[in-house]
Amino acid sequence: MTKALKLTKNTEQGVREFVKFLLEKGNVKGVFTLKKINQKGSVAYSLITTSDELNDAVPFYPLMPTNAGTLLSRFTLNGSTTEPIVAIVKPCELRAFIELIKREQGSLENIYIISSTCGGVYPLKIVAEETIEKNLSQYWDAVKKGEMNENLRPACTGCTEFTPYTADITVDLIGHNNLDKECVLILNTKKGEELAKEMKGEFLERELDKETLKKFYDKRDAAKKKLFNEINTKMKGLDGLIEIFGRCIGCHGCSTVCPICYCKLCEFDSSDSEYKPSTYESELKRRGGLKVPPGTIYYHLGRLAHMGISCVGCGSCEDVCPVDIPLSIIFKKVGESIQQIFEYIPGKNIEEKIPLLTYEEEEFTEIEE
Amino acid sequence: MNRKIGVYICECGPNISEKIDIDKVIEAVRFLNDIVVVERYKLLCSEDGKKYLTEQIKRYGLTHLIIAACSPRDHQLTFMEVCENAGINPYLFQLANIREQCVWITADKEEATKKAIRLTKAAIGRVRCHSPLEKKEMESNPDVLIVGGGIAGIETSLQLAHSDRKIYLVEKTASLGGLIKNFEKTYPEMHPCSISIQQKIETINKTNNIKIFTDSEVEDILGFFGNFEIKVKKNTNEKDSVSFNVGAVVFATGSTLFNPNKTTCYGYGKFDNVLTALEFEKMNLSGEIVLKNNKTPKSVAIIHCVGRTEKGYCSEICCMYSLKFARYLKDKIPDIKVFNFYSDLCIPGKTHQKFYEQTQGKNIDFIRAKNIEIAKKGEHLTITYNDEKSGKNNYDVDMVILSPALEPTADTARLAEFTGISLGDGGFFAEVHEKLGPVSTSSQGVFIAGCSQGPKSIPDTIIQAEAVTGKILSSLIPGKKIEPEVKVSFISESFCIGCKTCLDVCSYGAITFNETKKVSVVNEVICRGCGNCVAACPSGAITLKHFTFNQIYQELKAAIQ
Amino acid sequence: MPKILAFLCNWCSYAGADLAGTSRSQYPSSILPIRVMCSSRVDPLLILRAFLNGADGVLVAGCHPGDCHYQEGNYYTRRRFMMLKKVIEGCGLESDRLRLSWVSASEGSKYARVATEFTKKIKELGENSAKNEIFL
Amino acid sequence: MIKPAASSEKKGAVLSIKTTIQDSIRNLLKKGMDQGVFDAVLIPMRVPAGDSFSYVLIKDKSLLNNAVALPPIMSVQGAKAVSSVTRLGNGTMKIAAVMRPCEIRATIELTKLDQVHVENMTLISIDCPGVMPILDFIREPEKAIKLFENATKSWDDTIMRPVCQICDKSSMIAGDLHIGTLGTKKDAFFIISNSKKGKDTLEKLDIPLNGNIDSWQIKVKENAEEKQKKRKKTHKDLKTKIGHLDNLLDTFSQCINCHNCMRVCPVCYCRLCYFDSDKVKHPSGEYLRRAKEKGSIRFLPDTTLFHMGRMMHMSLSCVSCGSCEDACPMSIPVAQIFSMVADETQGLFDYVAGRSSGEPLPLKTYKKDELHEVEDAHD
Repeated sequence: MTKALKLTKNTEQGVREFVKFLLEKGNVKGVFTLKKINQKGSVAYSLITTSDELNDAVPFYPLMPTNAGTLLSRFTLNGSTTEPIVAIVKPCELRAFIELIKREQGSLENIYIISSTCGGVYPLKIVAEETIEKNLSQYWDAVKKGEMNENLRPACTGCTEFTPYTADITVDLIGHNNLDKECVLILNTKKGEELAKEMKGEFLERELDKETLKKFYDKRDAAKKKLFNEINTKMKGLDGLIEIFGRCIGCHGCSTVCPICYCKLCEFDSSDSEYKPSTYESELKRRGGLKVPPGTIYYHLGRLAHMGISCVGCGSCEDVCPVDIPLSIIFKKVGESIQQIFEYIPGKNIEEKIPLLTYEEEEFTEIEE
Repeated sequence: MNRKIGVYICECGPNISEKIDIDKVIEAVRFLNDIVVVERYKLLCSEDGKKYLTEQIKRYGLTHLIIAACSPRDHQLTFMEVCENAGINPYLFQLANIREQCVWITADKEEATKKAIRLTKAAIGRVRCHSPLEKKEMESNPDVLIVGGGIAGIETSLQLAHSDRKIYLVEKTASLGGLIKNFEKTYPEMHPCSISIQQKIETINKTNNIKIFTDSEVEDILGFFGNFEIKVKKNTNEKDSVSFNVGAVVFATGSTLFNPNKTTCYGYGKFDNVLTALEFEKMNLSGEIVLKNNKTPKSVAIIHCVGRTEKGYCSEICCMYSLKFARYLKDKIPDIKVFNFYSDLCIPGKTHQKFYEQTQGKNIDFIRAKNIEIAKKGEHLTITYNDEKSGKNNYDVDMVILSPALEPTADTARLAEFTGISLGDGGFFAEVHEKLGPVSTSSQGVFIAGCSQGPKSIPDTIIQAEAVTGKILSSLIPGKKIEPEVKVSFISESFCIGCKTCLDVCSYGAITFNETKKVSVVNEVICRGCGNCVAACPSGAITLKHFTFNQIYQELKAAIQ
Repeated sequence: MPKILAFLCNWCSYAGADLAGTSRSQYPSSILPIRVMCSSRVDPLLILRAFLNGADGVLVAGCHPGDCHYQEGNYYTRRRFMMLKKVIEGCGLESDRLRLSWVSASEGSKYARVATEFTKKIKELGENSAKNEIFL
Repeated sequence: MIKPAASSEKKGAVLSIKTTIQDSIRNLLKKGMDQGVFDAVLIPMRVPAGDSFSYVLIKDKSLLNNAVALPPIMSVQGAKAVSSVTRLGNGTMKIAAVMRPCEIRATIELTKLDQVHVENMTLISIDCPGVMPILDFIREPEKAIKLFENATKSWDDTIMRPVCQICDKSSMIAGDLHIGTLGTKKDAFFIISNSKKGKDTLEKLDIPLNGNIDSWQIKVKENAEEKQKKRKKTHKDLKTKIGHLDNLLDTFSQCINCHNCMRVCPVCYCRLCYFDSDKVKHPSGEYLRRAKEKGSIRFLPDTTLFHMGRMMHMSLSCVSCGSCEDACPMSIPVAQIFSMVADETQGLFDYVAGRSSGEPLPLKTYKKDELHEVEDAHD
């Protein structure tokens, strides 16, 4: 059994008060969390340093404006944080951050991580439609009962990694049927215990309910399989790929928002990827015609080859795609198939090496021949 | 730049000319961009051929050269030399292998011709993207650092000093000689050991060009082959440290014994009269073999293979020195009873079998045993074991000698890290190749000799010392500049995102990280040009000279079009 | 005749391919060698580009595991290759058009066999349709 | 460089339509290819799935059958396509590029920044009724095609991108040739030359420039005036809506920093945007310090700085094509805001982005006697 802290407040309020306590007590100097920025339901990640400002914090709001892994990386890219902060992030965001740290793009030092079992987020377009507030009560109702919500990001609908691996504190959400009356913080690490030590509340021994989560997992897993099967029927041969990616406008927004795409300048935007006039000429000789700008399929396959191993399946890519390409399911599916061969879950363990940066002498002997 | 590419197809006598239609190849490439001349010639690698090429290069003012002929493994260097002499940078040349990998593998003349055209076009596509590369030359320091003053270090020092090399010999203990100085005799000839080792130490002390640091440790090794910067500090005085430069480094740090304490079954450290091999050697060297109570032992058990299971390897020499111990015992206490408990006897080589046979005899028993345990029983020690036939058995003896496995010294890992070489099985220094490069390491200019590379006998150690000497004398020649590889990797600062991926995959430690700029930097002298980092870098920030993305891409594109 | 690119490492596989020639082993002329210093130089993106440019097959050949001239390059090659195969497969493309093989300098006959087998396989798969595709 | 049109060169011809105008344009291009006037044509083509159009550089004439000179959407701004083909040089192919006026204007802007090389290119524009938002098309392509067809006939812009609805340059000729569909009889269209190259091209195609294009000019003028009014009104409304900093901040607060707007912008040509570079990546202490000053900062901060910075960088060259708004996942009215700012900044210098390659970029030149209103009064 793990130590836990129970507060008799609804979960969001409880967490808010907990981080307020941390700020006021000076345990942390900043809180990184989602915060409401207007009445239309827009939220943004914010770095908050006073408890007043925390009143607008909505740590578990079902939206992901940007993957927080990217943001925490940006925050700690040029040196770990000088003062302790607590960050409240979703499991896939935490995993993305860990993957980035493995690539020297950030540091966990001095950062306390609070995460939760995650019920998924809505696509961002819901903000433009201004309909999210209407959905909220239904959303939390489903989370409470351990049921799946509809109309989430497809990546979330098919997400089976909804429990954080390396959070200091995990907030019990999925299937926690008292979450509107109580707030349960599971203190996974010494760091987490230390942080909660002086908070007023009931300390108990408690873990996440495995059975509830297993049931939830099964539902998600079935949904995932369904999504994968659907995309598989489309991804047949080069023609199939062209059907899917043919409408790509080459904005590369998917890579801009991808937490794993951390390069300064993407190889596919570099001069190496430009066609010379003579290249066009020789290509035209052969093909008779060529899409301009060229390289759509190469870009997407190449990106898969670059980041598929670390894809956390957050779905940001699909959300920003101006032409609605089902990127998140494609990347999740191919990403997972790569990850499986290396038995690697991105972001699960900070000590675990990225599979492509290491090897075992005896492995994959079957691919030769 | 206006390219003027000349293409020459070698008939290679009848080898190529009879197998393809060379004229068709000429037709196919004649009108490609930048091609100013396409010719055939009977044998381009001949003296006449080379002269011909030189004339052609000058006549047409060629800037790039393509030769379609044999494998680059045959004549690449020949033609690069022609280029150089004719005033073209040798890297603006490409050889299309239309012999070994074309005409010789297909009898169909038409198919072979088609393939030859593709390969020639590929070479042309590639050469268009070539950039001139300049040979680099570096002054090198012929001096050598030798770490470890045991037999391996001593021998290497002497051999190299004999060839007038300046040697820095660093020994961490107070005196030279290593483990051997504790031995009375060496097997199998049973000659007194002290004579030979003492002689060597005396010679070393007398040799002017060997600078000896005893009680000292290497604190840092920076740099690369030909130019290492060494820092050595005195163990006795932290502040007493010296720096000097050498061109090569030899690790001869030897080995130490597996600590039998790690397994409780031998009672080592718990019961009196349980000794390790080294303790026994020392006792024997001091003259008398006695028990703790100063009595002479009547029976002794020598236990082979101590730690073999734990370490996972056979230490090669323990069986032989255990036999030597039996001889010591018999020499000094003729009516003593000696039991040898072993799991496998390792007595290889042309002389060892005889030594074993001569050792066998009255009151020397060899018992193949498993699950050995030692217990105290009054004045005696009881050895319980399982033997092959009768199952559980036991003997009482007065003294037990343990022959433990050899393991690398504590310094090994630290030194490996300084130089970027890896540790192999058992934590010993890893050689670059088990068979083909047994004393070289992955870091050019860093060599290994003796037991630091793995357990071995004195003769094998001497062989390695001699091998290292040869390696150094032939590669690090005074006054001769070293030519580092020019086809090395280069990292673009503006593209590098600082993820250190390249550092992880480089086998040579050739990439370092600039912490201020947060970018990786290739040390061009250490880089061997494999290109692993290029493929690993997601940002496309690394270029391998002469094997750039574009060069390979244009080559393959031309090949399949 | 299909067009198969063969990335050969300089030290083992290129030498093995040369040996196939000097010992006059016969194999289809479909194989178009590209010499690289180490198989680990073969960036998955290079293979992708070759594939999208219409190469009917891509063979990557290097030293046997443990024998890499650069110590461990081929272990990385293997991982990258495995990953690329998954990408190709996952996208519904024919991953059988890619092949990895270890060919030592003394394995001329193995090289000839691999070349022959692979060519046969590629012939079964037919032409790579990427060759004339406009919307790539 | 495209020589500014001498008035004598702005002449037109009236061509008849046998089946459809699209066919007539295709035939004209085919003829050009047959006669070696063009080696290739850069023109939109429907993608195999039918759910979008993309620019295709065509050499094989038969592919022209699938080309569409005026597709309902602008998936990639044409100037980006031209840049992709010619950024590294003119090449040897003579290319006819068929695009919308704003795409050609963006191309002209890029000539001033050396991002395109159009010496061997004939830029052909066409009267533009606007383009539909791309998702409207993707979601129901067949329906969209019908809607667009009707809208083209009636010149009804209600289904188009918001900035298209206020575009007063939808018939502006900035390239070499222009296809006029306004003010024509049912079975005819105009082809108008705007440069020496355009005139020579038509000559080679045996099209004499003796047509009367008055009716087109009148209609274009009418149309532009009407749109201008609408534009001014929209901008005015917008200004009252976002005119205050708070409102501006609120508008951009939705921004999620995906930078799609910048990525699709034809005149944002930098390889690596300043706002993606190391210059905007700060040490953690700096972020904390800023958070402490205000009690809280958005993360990432500086979203408005990005948008305003982009305005500084590109508004003088903004052609109000609307690509940015189309690509914004948060439906921020970026294009409308940018068009408003662009009108003001370009107005300062009497500059119209892409009107003519003869006009230098305003910030690359100066007049000794100008803009005194921004100076402090001289003592």
